[in-house]
Amino acid sequence: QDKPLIVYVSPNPIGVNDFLKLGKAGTEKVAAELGATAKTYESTDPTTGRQNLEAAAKEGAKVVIAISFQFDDIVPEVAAAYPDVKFLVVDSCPKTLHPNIFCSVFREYEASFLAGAEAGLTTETGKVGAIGALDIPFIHRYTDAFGEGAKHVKADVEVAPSVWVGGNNPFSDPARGQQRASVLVSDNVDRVMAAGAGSNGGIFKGMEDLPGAAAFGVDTNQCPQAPGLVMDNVEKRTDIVIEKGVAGIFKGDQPQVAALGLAEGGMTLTGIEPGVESSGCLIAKYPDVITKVKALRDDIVSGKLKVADPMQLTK
Amino acid sequence: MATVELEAIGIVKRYGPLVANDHIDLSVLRGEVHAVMGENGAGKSTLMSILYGMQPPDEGSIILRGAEMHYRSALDAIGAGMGMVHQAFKLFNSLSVWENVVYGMEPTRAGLIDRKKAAADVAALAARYRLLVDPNAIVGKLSVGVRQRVEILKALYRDARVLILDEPTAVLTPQERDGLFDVIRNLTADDRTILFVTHKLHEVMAITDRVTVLRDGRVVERMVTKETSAREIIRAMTGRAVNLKVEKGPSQPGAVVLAARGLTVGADGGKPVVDHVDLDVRAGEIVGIAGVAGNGQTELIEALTGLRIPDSGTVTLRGKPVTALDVERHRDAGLAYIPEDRATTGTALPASAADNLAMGFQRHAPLSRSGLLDGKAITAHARDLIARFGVKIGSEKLPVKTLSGGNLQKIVVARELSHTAPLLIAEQPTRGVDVGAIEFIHGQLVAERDKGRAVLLVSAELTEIMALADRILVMFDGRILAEVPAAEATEETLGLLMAGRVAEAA
Amino acid sequence: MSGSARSSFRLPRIPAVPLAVLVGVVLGALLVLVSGGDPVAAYREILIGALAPANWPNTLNWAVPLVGMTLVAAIPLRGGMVNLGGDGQLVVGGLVAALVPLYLPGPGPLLTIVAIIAAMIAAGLYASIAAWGETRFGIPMLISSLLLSYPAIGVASYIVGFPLRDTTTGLAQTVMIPDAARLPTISGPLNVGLILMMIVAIAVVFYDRRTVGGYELRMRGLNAKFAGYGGVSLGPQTVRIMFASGAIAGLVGAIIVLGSQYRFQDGALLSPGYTWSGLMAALLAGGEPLGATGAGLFFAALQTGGFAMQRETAIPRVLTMVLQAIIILFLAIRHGVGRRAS
Amino acid sequence: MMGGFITPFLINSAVQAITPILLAALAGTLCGRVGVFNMAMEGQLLVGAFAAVVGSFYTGSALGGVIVAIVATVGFSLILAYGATVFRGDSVVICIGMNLLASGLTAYLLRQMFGVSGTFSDPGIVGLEKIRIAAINTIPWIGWIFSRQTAITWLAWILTAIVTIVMFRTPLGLRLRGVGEDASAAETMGIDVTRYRVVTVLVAGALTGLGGAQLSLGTVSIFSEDMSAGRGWIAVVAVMLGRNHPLWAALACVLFGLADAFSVRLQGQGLPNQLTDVVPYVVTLIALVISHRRRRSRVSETITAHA
Ligand SMILES: Nc1ncnc2c1ncn2[C@@H]1O[C@H](COP(=O)(O)OP(=O)(O)OP(=O)(O)O)[C@@H](O)[C@H]1O
Ligand SMILES: Nc1ncnc2c1ncn2[C@@H]1O[C@H](COP(=O)(O)OP(=O)(O)OP(=O)(O)O)[C@@H](O)[C@H]1O
Ligand SMILES: [Mg+2]
Ligand SMILES: [Mg+2]
Repeated sequence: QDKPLIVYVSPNPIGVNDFLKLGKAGTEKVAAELGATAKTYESTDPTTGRQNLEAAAKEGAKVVIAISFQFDDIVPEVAAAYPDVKFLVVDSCPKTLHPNIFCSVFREYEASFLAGAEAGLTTETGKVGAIGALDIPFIHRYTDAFGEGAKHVKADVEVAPSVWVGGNNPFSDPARGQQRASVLVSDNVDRVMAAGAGSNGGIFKGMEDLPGAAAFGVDTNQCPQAPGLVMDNVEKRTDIVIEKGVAGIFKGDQPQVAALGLAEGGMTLTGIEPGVESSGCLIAKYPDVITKVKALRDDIVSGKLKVADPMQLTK
Repeated sequence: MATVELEAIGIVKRYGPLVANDHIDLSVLRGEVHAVMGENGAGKSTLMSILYGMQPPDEGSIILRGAEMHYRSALDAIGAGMGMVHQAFKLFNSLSVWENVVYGMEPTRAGLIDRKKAAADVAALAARYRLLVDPNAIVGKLSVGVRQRVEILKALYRDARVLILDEPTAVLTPQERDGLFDVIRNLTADDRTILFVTHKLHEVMAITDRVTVLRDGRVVERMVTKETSAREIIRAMTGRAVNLKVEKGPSQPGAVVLAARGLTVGADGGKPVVDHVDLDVRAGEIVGIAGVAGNGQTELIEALTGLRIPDSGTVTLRGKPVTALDVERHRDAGLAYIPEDRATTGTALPASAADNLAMGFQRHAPLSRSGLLDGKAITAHARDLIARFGVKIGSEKLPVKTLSGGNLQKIVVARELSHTAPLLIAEQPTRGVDVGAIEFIHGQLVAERDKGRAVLLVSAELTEIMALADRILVMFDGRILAEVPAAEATEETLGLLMAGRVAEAA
Repeated sequence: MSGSARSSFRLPRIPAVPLAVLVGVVLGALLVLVSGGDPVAAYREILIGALAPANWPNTLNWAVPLVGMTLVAAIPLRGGMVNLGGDGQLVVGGLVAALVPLYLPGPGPLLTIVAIIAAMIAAGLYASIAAWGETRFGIPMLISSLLLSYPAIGVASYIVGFPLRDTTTGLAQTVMIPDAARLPTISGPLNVGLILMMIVAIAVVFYDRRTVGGYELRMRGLNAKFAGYGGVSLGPQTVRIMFASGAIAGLVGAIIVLGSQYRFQDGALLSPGYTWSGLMAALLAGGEPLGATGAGLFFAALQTGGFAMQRETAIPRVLTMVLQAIIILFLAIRHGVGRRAS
Repeated sequence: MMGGFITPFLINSAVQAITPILLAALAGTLCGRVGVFNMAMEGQLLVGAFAAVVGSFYTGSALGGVIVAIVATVGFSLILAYGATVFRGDSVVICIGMNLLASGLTAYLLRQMFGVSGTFSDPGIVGLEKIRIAAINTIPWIGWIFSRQTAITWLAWILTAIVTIVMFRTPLGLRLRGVGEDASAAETMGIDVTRYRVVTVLVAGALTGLGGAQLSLGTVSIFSEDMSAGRGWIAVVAVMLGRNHPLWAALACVLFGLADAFSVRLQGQGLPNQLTDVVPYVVTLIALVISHRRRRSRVSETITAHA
């Protein structure tokens, strides 16, 4: 009973993307480390999101983790009503930051840029492209940066216009994902950034149609899902971010706003982490490419190379 | 000398507390035409459906050619040599004649239907009983009389030894009816047996050998046709004497209430269904439109009432042009209308009698004021009409789906007559209604005429037209072929006109 | 044969709806048991989550849009028509409600009123397209109303994703509506939308029972041909009724946008599935508005309780969806709910 | 233009994408022909897709998955088969209830059986083999359409032909058509209308089960919540456009599939996907308007049909 409570609130049913799953795992891990109880509340829309935040606050949670943009409007309101509860917003920063609100955001574009570089270095047809779940600025952090990375390493690479899954269920329609992949593949695009969350499985499958084609997964290591079809993954370490953030809040040294990219370990590629050989990713077969990409990573970390944020937010 | 073909012993059928058939005994001889008569709801259709295996009796047995039958479905009855022509035809309109006939008993070759053989078989069968039908015609495009032949062919194709005809003549011209009687004679000559359900006494007298009369689900009388009279049969059916003759004086026509000029409907697909019809109905007269069903009467009425927009021509009601207006405006301009089909058009079966009787009155005081309904007034209105028209119903709150055909028709008639609109269109007002109700409705129509209303009567029933109408228009093939003053009309001339044979009729 | 066999084994007469709920609860419990959960705990959490006084605001807050969408479905259903386009109408209403206060000048409260009225008119007109398609071309409204949702949703999504996007966020959404134009809060999550919806529900019940229009709509539902023959102009009635239905959907969209989300967010109006839940509730009552409202409240409580159950136990809240489906199927099959006069 | 814009790959993937819709539309056509209005295909496809993944995962074979999908969907279709016939329930209500049940139940079982929500993918799910016939691959068009398709796609088109022949050339088909046109007439001819309807609805269930299996095992080896994603509704529209004729319904499916492939192409031309997504639905709406234009004058008939 005396154990502190940490509640993880998702904006959508979890598992729609690996990113939410990873957050849950991080929450559970950090709770175990800190001797706290972890609970997960899944929401479906802003109304239930608010209900969940309030329920968590009412239960006396020490930290409430709200994941993604969908909570930008709600967290400040709830946080004002429960000043003793700390809120950690992951993947976004509300505009109003009360003292009990913390946020951690990612610089996805840095890792996507690296993935693009890998694509540029490995493409056989000289064409790369990206598929996103929805055409929203946030997802351009994956799709646009990918093209930039490819162009950076190989100026004459052709970047196909991005395609979008769309439809009734953009984050979870593998069949549509597959169809979108076929479009790119039919244009001889052989390196595809797959930023389609639950639709990714279909995108990978679509690679089958073009011998030698491969996709890049997101959030976690998706290579085992489709052996031989996934080159590498743009990993978003929500788990690490949550672990660090919650631990920081417990200790009291967490900055209110934290942005995590390659340097902080918030973003990475499966291919540049230890254990590539057993990851099942195709990139393992290109040690020289890995070396070059690692060098690029170091340049970005050191600030020598600057990757632009494609999400052009005013202010 | 004659052998018994079919026997029903002690048939009982209950619908909840209602006993539709109450220990009915029926015996039909081979090769005879046997009439089953009775008022609406007497139990005729119920008995027929039991004999045809469509529903099991609660008690009693059926003996066909000496053997007791236990039908599980109509299929068993068909297999045993029963055939039935239902009052409402049971045909597939989109299919061809031969498809309708062989349906369920198709000749096949290699798993597929042998279309050639099927059509040939049907043609041969039709020729044998002199039933003129084109096996390849689409049923939906055929006239009612021909459709009935298809129904008979269906039964014969299954080698029916006993043929049940439920009100088969309701929609036929006299000539078509005579044609049917010829077919019936051909069939009985071939030792087939006919069970004949009808409300028409003169037909019973003309074609049947014996009559069984039902009342309230029981057999009240068995008669040999030759030894009885129409009057006797009516007395047996109703338990009283009914005046079949309509009492009416000469008409006193006033101003034109309804006028149609050059009315044309359905011109888009080639030949119009209603073809340049001119028509006047004056106050204080009954104009009858005679014609075989399917010659455009239905469409004409739809165009006159606003249910359908005519392709060309004009309609004026009390001098007001209403051609392209909807029913609402027609009714505002002074229309009351008894439709052909009381169950699908004239009433909402699941709705209460009160709601059914309120239709058309709902927008005006006393039933409503400034858009708000007055529940008490609606109830009072319903009770008043139920009492005035003698509708047999427990309460005005009951849904009308429980009413018998005659009583349902009274609901419609009561509502439309109480509209006191200057124009009353009555379409088949007594179809399938028993003699008691017919007498009542006819009396009402004449009374309305005498009050100075203009009445347009459409009926396939020549006796009805001749008894009621002051002027008779004969409709054939979408056109008004002729106008005959009631005094000069005979069944024969009208019949010929209805068949389009103008020259012979003249 | 089988008919008489069934009737002789008929269960003692229990009112249909409680019986259906009981069947749903029992089958749901079995499902929970089979999948290794504790049904008692599940139902306890549902009950507490929905009905404990502390949770009433949540339940009511969920009920406002759900009952609204119930009425959206119920009104046409009363006349034998089906409006499957609630999603599209909801989105049109929500979008208009968000754009009016953002892009029109004027004092806040006035903007709120204008926004609500504009949302209702826009959504009503959008719904009328399907009605017009049916009366003009004979395209079944059942399907055209559904199909018309897709363009509405797509175009709205485009508008807030591109030309009118809040460029300070990465999502497809408009900027926040100014405080002055928001619906006043009553307490907690509840806002004036609750009162608006109560007024609408009462108005619909009154219309159904006491007005000429309600009578004509009911008669049409029982036999459309009869109504047409009796002098009810079916075409204009179809358009009128669909307009009213769509307008209420627009109101629901406006209430959500102006009362709780304060901006139009792509997808946020649709993800709770109010439209289909509302349709279910309306079907449950055969379109009768008072019963439909009751059914809508019941579903709202069930769903709110479902969230609580998912928080407290490991049992997913979709269980409540299964319960709803079982209840409606039981009623449709066993008691002929929705069966139309043939 | 065709060469660059509509490529073989695109046609191939459109054919693949059409398959579940086509099977569902065939199912809807069959049901419509016997007078049962089926709009539960959305839910049936979902049940089929889920059951296929379950079957494939536990039996370790794609065929196992397909069989489980068919059995499960037929079982699920019992609700409609008996509900709308023996119990005389309203088919619209039943179908809406079935769609909700399918959505809720598959999501529930997904979590309880596999402990995941949203999407279930696992190497243990064996997908359907794509059939590669060298002879066909080289023929233009035919090769584009039919190379590297699953057996279910082949079957779907073969079944379209079979359904058409059975419907219009065999005694069975004649009876089915009769049952749908006028049940009481069929009954008087000794046809057990209820049985014909029940069996037809169940056969239709098997077809949608196949469609579901194609959705989850043919295209990808994944199940995700609500993965039918409106395809069942498109099938309902196809049935309506095809006026219960299998070939016309198939044509409507092809139209939709091509419009969809076309819309994906438009995305590549810089149009936002929110707008291109709408294209297939707008095309469908236009097709509905065109197909209904001619019947305009018969006002009273449409009112009757609607009643
Ligand atoms: N399916 C049924 N359920 C309940 N009652 C029925 C049913 N069918 C018939 N009845 C009732 O049984 C009685 C006999 O009906 P039946 O159809 O046999 O009359 P009928 O003699 O054919 O009348 P009509 O002259 O109008 O054709 C009526 O009172 C009718 O209301
Ligand atoms: N399910 C039922 N419940 C109660 N009464 C019924 C039922 N089915 C039929 N009836 C009644 O049975 C009687 C006979 O039905 P039938 O179909 O023969 O109509 P009808 O009155 O004879 O009209 P018509 O002869 O013009 O068709 C009618 O009075 C009808 O109301
Ligand atoms: Mg009868
Ligand atoms: Mg009768």
